[in-house]
Amino acid sequence: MIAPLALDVAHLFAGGLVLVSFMLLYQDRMTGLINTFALHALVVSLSVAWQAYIQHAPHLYITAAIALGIKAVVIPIALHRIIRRLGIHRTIEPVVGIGLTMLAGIGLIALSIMVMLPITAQAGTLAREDLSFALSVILLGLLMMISRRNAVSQVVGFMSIENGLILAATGAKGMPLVVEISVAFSILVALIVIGIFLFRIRERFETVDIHLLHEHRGEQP
Amino acid sequence: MALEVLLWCNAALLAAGAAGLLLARRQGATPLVYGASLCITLVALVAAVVSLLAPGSLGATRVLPVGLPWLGAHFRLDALSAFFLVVINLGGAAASLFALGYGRHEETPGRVLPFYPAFLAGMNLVLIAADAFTFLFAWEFMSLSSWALVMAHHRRPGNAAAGYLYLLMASFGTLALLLAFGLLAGPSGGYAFDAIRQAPPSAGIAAVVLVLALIGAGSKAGLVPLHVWLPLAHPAAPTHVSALMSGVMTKVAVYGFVRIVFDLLGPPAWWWGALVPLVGGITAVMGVLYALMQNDLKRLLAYSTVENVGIIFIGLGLALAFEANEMTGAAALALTAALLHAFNHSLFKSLLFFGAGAVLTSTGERDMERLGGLIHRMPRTAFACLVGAAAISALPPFNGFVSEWLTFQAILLSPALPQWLLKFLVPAVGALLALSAALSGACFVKAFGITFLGRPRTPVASEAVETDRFSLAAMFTLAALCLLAGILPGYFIDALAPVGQALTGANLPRQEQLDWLTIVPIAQSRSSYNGLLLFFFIVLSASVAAEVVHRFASAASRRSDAWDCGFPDSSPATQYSAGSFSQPIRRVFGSVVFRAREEVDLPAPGDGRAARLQVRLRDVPWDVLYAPIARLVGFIAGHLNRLQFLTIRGYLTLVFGALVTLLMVLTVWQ
Amino acid sequence: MILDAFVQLGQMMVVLALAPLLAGYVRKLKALLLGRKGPPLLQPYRDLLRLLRKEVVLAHSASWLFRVAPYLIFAATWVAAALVPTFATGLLFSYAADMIAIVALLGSARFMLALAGLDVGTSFGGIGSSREMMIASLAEPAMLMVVFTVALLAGSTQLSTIAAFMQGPGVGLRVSLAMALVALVMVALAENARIPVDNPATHLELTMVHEAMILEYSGRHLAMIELASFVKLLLYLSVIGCVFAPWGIAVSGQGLAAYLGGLAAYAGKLAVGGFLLAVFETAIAKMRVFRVSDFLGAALMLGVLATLLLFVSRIA
Amino acid sequence: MNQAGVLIVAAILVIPALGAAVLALVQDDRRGAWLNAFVSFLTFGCALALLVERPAPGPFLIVDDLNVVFIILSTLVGFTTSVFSGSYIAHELETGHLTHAYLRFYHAMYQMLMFGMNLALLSNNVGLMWVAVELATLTTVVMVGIYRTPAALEAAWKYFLLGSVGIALALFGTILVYLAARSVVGEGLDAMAWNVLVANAHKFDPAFLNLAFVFLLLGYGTKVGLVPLHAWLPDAHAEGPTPISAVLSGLLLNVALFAVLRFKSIMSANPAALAPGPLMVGLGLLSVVFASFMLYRRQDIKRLFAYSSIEHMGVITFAFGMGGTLANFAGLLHMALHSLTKSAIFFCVGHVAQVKGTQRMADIRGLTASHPVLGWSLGLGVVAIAGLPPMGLFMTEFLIVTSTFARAPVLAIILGLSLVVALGALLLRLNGLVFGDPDGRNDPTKASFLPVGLHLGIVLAAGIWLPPGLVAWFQYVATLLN
Repeated sequence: MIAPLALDVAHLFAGGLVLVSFMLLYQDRMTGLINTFALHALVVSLSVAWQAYIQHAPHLYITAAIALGIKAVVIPIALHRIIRRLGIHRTIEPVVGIGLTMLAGIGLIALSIMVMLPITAQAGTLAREDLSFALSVILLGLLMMISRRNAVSQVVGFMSIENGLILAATGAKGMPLVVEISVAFSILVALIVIGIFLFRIRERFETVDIHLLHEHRGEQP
Repeated sequence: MALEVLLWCNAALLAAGAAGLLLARRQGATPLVYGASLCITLVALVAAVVSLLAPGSLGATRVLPVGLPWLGAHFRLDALSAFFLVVINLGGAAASLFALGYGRHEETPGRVLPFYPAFLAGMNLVLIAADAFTFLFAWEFMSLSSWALVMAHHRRPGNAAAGYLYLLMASFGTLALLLAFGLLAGPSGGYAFDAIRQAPPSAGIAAVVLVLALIGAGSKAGLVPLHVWLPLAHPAAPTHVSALMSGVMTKVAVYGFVRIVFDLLGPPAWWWGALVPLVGGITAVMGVLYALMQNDLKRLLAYSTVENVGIIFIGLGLALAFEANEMTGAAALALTAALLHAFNHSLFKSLLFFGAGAVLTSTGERDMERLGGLIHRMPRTAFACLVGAAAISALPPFNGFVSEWLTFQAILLSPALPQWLLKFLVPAVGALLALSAALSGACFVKAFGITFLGRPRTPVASEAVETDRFSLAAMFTLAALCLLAGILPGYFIDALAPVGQALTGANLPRQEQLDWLTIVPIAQSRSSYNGLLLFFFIVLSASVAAEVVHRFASAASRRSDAWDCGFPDSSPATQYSAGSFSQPIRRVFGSVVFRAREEVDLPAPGDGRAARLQVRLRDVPWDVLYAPIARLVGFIAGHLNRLQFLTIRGYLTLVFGALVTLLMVLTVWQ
Repeated sequence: MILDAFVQLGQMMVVLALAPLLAGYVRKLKALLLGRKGPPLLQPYRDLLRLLRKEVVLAHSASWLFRVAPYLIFAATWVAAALVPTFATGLLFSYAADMIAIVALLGSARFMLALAGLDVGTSFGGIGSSREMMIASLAEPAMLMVVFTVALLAGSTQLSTIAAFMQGPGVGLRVSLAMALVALVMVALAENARIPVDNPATHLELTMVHEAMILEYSGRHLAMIELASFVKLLLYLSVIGCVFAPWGIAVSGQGLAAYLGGLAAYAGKLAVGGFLLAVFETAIAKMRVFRVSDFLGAALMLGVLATLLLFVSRIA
Repeated sequence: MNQAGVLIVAAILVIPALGAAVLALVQDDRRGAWLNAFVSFLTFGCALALLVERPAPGPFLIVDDLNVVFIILSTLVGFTTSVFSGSYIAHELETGHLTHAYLRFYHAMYQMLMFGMNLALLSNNVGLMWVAVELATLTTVVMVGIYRTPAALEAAWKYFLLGSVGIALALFGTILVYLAARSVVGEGLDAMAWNVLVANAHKFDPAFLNLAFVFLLLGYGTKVGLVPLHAWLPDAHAEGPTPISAVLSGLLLNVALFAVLRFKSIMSANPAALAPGPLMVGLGLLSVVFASFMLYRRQDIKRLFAYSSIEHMGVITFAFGMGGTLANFAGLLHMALHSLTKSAIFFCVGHVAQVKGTQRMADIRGLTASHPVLGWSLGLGVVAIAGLPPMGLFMTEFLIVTSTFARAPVLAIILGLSLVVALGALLLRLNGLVFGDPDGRNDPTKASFLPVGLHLGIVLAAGIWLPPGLVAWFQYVATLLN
C-alpha cells in the first residue's frame, strides 16, 4: 500500500500538468508556446519519475528519461530552429479569442470530472481525480489543436495530448508495455516534427499555416 | 417432374447466355443463341401448359442448396406460377423466333446475346421461386439483365439516361419488396413462402405490406405515378427485348403482386379493394392518354402497356374487394378477367412491338410522322399489325374484348358489395375503364392508320420492303393466337380455373360444355358472350354481302386520283399527321391531364414566314414527384459536399465535437 | 327452337328492310317541317340501288383495306342489329352477344371506318377519322354507363332479359332511368352523325365528320356504308325502344298474333322515334366540333350520375 | 501438440518482416515485384494453414475463430494486391511517377504494412494491438505520400494528424480498459489479454468500460472511416498509389473494425455496461447516409470509391451494432465480400487511370467500347458494390435490411433509402465511365486481370452458393459476437 503522501505528490504533479496545459492555451507567442511546452514535458517526466519511484517500477524511468530528453529538450530546440528557419511570424493567430478558449477549457475540465464521477473508488491507486486530470489534459490538447491556425501549435497540442496519455498510462499501476508505447509515441511525434521539416525543405509550402496547406488538396470544390 | 424440367430450362438458358458471351464475336452466334432460347422456352412452355391442364402435377416443390445458406433456394410450381410461366415462355418463344430474323440487323450483338437468355432465365426464376431471397434475387437479376439490354445501344442519345432511370426505379421497387418481405418474414427470418403462409401477418402489418407490394410490383409494372421509366426504357432496348419487357416482364410484376397479396398476405381488408382499382383506373386512363400523344411508335406502345397494366390491376383490385366480402365467385371472376387480360396483353403487345420492329428494320424510322403507306410495301406485316391493333382496342371478336368484357361483368357485380365506398367507387372505375377502352381504340387507329395507311411521308417509307420470314412467322403466330383466344375464350377461362381455385377458393362455371362454346361468367340469363358465333356471323354476312353485290350488282372498278372534295392532289405532307390526328383529343383532355400548351404563331398577311404551331406537353407526375426528389438529393449533396473541403483543423474540430458529444451523452446516460 | 330460328331470321330481314325506310321517313319529315316537299319515302332504296349499279372509282393510294372495309362495317353493324330484340325476344342467338358486346361490335365497325378514312391519305379523310374517334372516345363510355345503369337495375346485360324486366312491375319511374334515357339519346345522336353533333346532309363543310371519312367511297362500297349507317340508326332506335319502351314485344312461344302485334308496336315505336328525331334536328342547330366534347361529356356525366343515383334510389 | 500452430503464427509474422528487410535491399525492381508477390503468397499459405492447426492463446498472441477470418482475408487480399501491384508499379516506373529507390521503399513498406496488420489481428494484448495498428497506419501514411505531389503530401499530412489523434484516443481507451481489468484480474499482462478480459468482463466496473468504449470507438473508428472521423479517408485513397488504396479499403479498415469488434465483445459481456449497439448503429447509419450523398459530387474516380468504402463500413458497423446472429453473420460476410469487391474495383480503377492517363471521371468515357474487358469488369465491380445480384453483397444487404426492418423499421427504411441513393450515384458514374463514346487517351491495357477475376469470381460465387462449412463457421463467429 502506498503512503497517502506519495499519492498527494502524484496528484500535485497531475494538477500541475493541467495547469501547464492551461498556460499552453493562453500563449500567443510562438516562443512562449514552445517554452511552456517544454515545461509541460518536464512536469510529465517528473510525475512519471515519481510514479516509477512509488511503484518501484524502474522501467518507468526510461519513459521519464525519454519524456525529458526528447520532449523537454530536443523537440523544443528543433521547433525553435524550425521557427527561425521558416521565419514564421512570431504571433499565433487563434481562431477564437483566448478568453473564449479558456472558458471552453474550463468547461472541458468540468466535463472530464463529471465523466469520471461514477467510477467507483475500487478502481485502484490511480483515483478518479488523477484520471480526470489526464482526461482534461487530453481534451485541452485537442482544444489547443483546433483553436490555433498554425502547424507548430498543432504539433504542440498533439504532444500535450500525448503527455496526458503518458500521465494516465504511468499512473495505471503495473500496466505493461508502457515503455514500448511511450517509445512508439515518441517516434510518432518525431515523425510529425520531421513532417513539418519535410514540408518546408521540399519548398512546396510557402507557410506551415494549415489553412493555406489545404489548398493543395486533390479535388477542388 | 415439370418443375425439374423448368429448372433445367433455366440452367440451359444461363448456359446459352454464357455461350453468347463467349461466341459473341463469332459469326453465327446470333442464330445459335436465339435458336437455343426458342427451343428452351418452347420446352418450358410445354411443361407449363401440361402442368396447368393436368393439375395433378402442381404443387411440386424443390429445394436446391444454393442461395441463402441455411435456407436453400426453394422452388415451387403451383397453378399461379404455371399460368404465368405459360405467358412468359410463350412471349419468350415468340420473341426468340422474331429475333432469329431481327437479330441479324443488330450492330453490336456482343451487348445483346449474353443478356437475352439471362433475362428470360431471370423471369422464369421469379415465377418458380418459393422463398423471399430467391424471389428477390431473380427479380433483381431480371431487372439487371434487362437493364444491360436497354444499355445495348448505349451510344444512341437518351438511352443512357433511360437505362439509369430504369435501374434506379427497379432497385427502388426491389427495396419496397425487400421491406415487405422483411415484414412478412419477421425478425426470425422465416423467408420461405411456406413459413410465411403458416404465420399470416396482423391486419396492420398486412396493410403496410400491401402498400409496399403495390409500390414494389407497381414500379415494375408501370403503375402511375411509378411509370416514368417505362416509356423511356422499353423503347430503348432492341425491339424483341422491348416486346419482352412490355409484353412479358410487366406480367412478372403482376405475378409478384398477386403472389404477395393473394397468396402470402392472408385475407384482405375491404379498403384494399378501393385503393387498388382506383390506382388501376387512373393508370389506365393516364396511360392511354399519354400513348395518344406520342409520335414515336415504340413509345406509344410502351405507354399503352401502362394502360393495360392499369386494366389488369382494376381486375385484381375488384377481386380483392369481392374476396374481402367472401364473394368468392365474383372474386374468381374478377381474378380470371385480370389474368386473362394479362395473357391477352402479352400476345398483342408483343405482336405490335414486332410490327414496330419490322417497320424499324425496313425503314429505320420509329417516328410515325415520317412513315405512312407501308400497307402497300409490307402487306403481311400490316395485316398482322391490324389484328394486333383491333385486339388491343378491345374489339370483338378478338381476345382483348373478352377480358375487358369479363372485367365489366365483374364490375356489374359491385352492387352486392356492402361497403358504400365500394358501391360508388367501382362503377366510377368502370367509367374509367370504358373511357380507356374507347381511347385506346382512337390510339390504335392513329398508330396503325398513320404508320401503315395513307401515302408515304418520306422516301424511306416509300422504299420499305417486307420483313423476313422469321419475324413474319412470329407475328402471324401471335395474330392467330389473338383471334383464337377471342373466339374460343372458354378453353382459356377453363385453363385458368385452378388458379382461381387456389387463390379465391371458387371457380367460374365450366365453360367448355356450354353449347356453341359460349362463355357465361355467372348465369345464362345474366350475361353471355360468344365470340365464335360473332366471328362466324360477321365473316358470313360480309362474304355473303360481297358475293351478292359482286354477282348481282356491278363488280367493275377503276383507279383514279383521290377525289378529296375536288381539290387537286397535293404532296403527302397534306395528309393528316400523327400530331393532327390526336389534336382533338388533346384539346379535350390535354389541358387537364398534361397541361398542354399550344402556341400559334401566325404571320401577318404578306409576311413570308411559315406559320408555326407549337405544342408543349408536361409530364405531370414527373413535375410534381420526381423533379422535386431529384432537386432535393442534389441540394443535400451540394450542401454536404462542403465537408469535403474543410481545413485539417476543421476535421479535428469534427473529431473533437464527436468526442465531447459522446462524453456528454455518457454523463447524461449515467 | 325452330321458331326462334325463324324469329332470328325474320329479325335480320326486318332490320335490313326497314332501315332505309326509316332514313327516308326521317328525311321526309325534316323536309316537311322545313316546309319543303322533300324526297319520296323510298328514295334511300333507289339511291342504294343506283350506287350498287355504278362502278367503283378507287384512289391510286387506296389499299386492300379500303375495299374490304365496307363489307366488314356493314356486316358488323348488321350482326349487331340482328341481336337487338325489335318485335320479339327469344332470338335464337341472343346469347351470342349482350349489350356490351353490341356496343363493342359497333365499335369494331367504327374502327374499320376510321381506318378506311385514313387509307387514301387525304386531309379530309384524316379530319373525319380523327374527329370520329374523338367523339367515340366520349360516346362509348357514356353508352357503357347507360348499359351499367340498366344492367345494375335489371341484374343483366342481356337485352331480352332487360326487356322482360322492364315490362315487369318492379321498375317504376326512376330518376336514374330518366337520366340514362337522356344520355342514351345524346349518344345515339352523336353515333349516328345527326345534328347537333354532325350533319348527314352536307358536304364540303369543314365540320363534317362521318361524310368526310367516306368522301373517297363510291359505288357499291358507298352503298354498303350508307346501308350500314341506316341500320345503325335503326339499331339505336330499337335499343331505346327495347329498353325504355318494351311494351308489345312478343315473347317467344306466343302465337302468331303476338308476333304481328309486336311488329305493329315496333313500327309504331320507330315512327314515334323518327318523328322526335326529325323535330329535334330541325329545332336545334349544329354545334362547333369542339363543343361536341362538352355535349358528350354531359352525356357521360349523366350516365355516371345515373349509375350512382341508382344506389340512392335503391335505398329509397 | 500445437508446436506447428506456434510455428505457423510465427511464420505469419516473421515472413512479412523478413520480406520487408530483404525487399529494401533488392535492386532490380521487377524482381522486387515478384519477390513481393511471392512473400505475400507464402504468408497467405501460412494463414491457410491456421485452418487446420492453431496454437493455444499465449500472453501476446492469440488465434481464435474471429481473427482467423480476418487473417485469411487480409493475407489473401494482400497477395492478390501484390500481384496487381506488380503490373501497376511497373507502369508507374515507366511514366516516371516513381524512381527505383522509391520503388524499393514501396515494396519494403508494403510488407511492413502486412506485418503490422497481421500483428494487430493476431495480438492477444490490447496494448500490442494498439502498437500494431499504429505501425500499420504510419506505413500507409508514408505510402500515401510516396508520389510527393502537393496533393499527395497534403493527403498524407491530413491522414497523419487525424490518424495520430485517433491513435491517442484509442490509447486512452486502452488504458481505461486496463484499469477496469486490473482491479479484477490483478496487474500485469493478464489485464490486457483478450481471452482474460472477455472471460472476466462481467466483473469489471461498468463506468470504466463505458468511458473506455467511447474512446476506443472514436479512436479506432477514425481508422474505420466512420463519419465524422472519416476526413482522411477519401484523400488518402485518392492520392496514394492504387494498390495502397486497395489495401486501405480492403484491409486496414477491416483491421480497425476488428479492434472495435473485440472491444464490443467485452462491452456486451458486461450486462451493467452501456450497450455498445446504439453507438455503433448511430455512427454506422450516419456514415451510410452521409457517404451516399457525398458520392454525387465526386469528380475523382478514386475518391468516389473511397466514399463508397465509407458507406459500406457504415453498413457493416450498423449490422454489428444491430447485433443478433443474422445481422452479425451478414456483417461478417459483407465485410469479407466488400474487401474483395472494393479491392477488385481499385485494381480496375488503377488500370483505367493508367490507360486514360487521368483520374477525372469527366475525362473517362465509353470504357466498354474502348477496353471491353476492363470496362465490363469495372461495371461488374460497381454492380457488385451497389448490392445487385447475382453478386454476393446483395445477399448480405438483403439480410441486413430485412432483419432490421422487423426490429427497427425506421432505421431499416433510412438504411434502405440511402442505399438506393448511393446506387443512384454509382450508376450515374457508371453510365459515364463505361458507356457512351470513348474519347481522350486510349492506351492499350497491359494488365493482369487475374486478381480482378479472382475477386469478382469469389464474390459472384458467394452470391449464388456459400460452402456450408464456411457458413457454419461464420454463424459460429456471429454467435460469438453476441
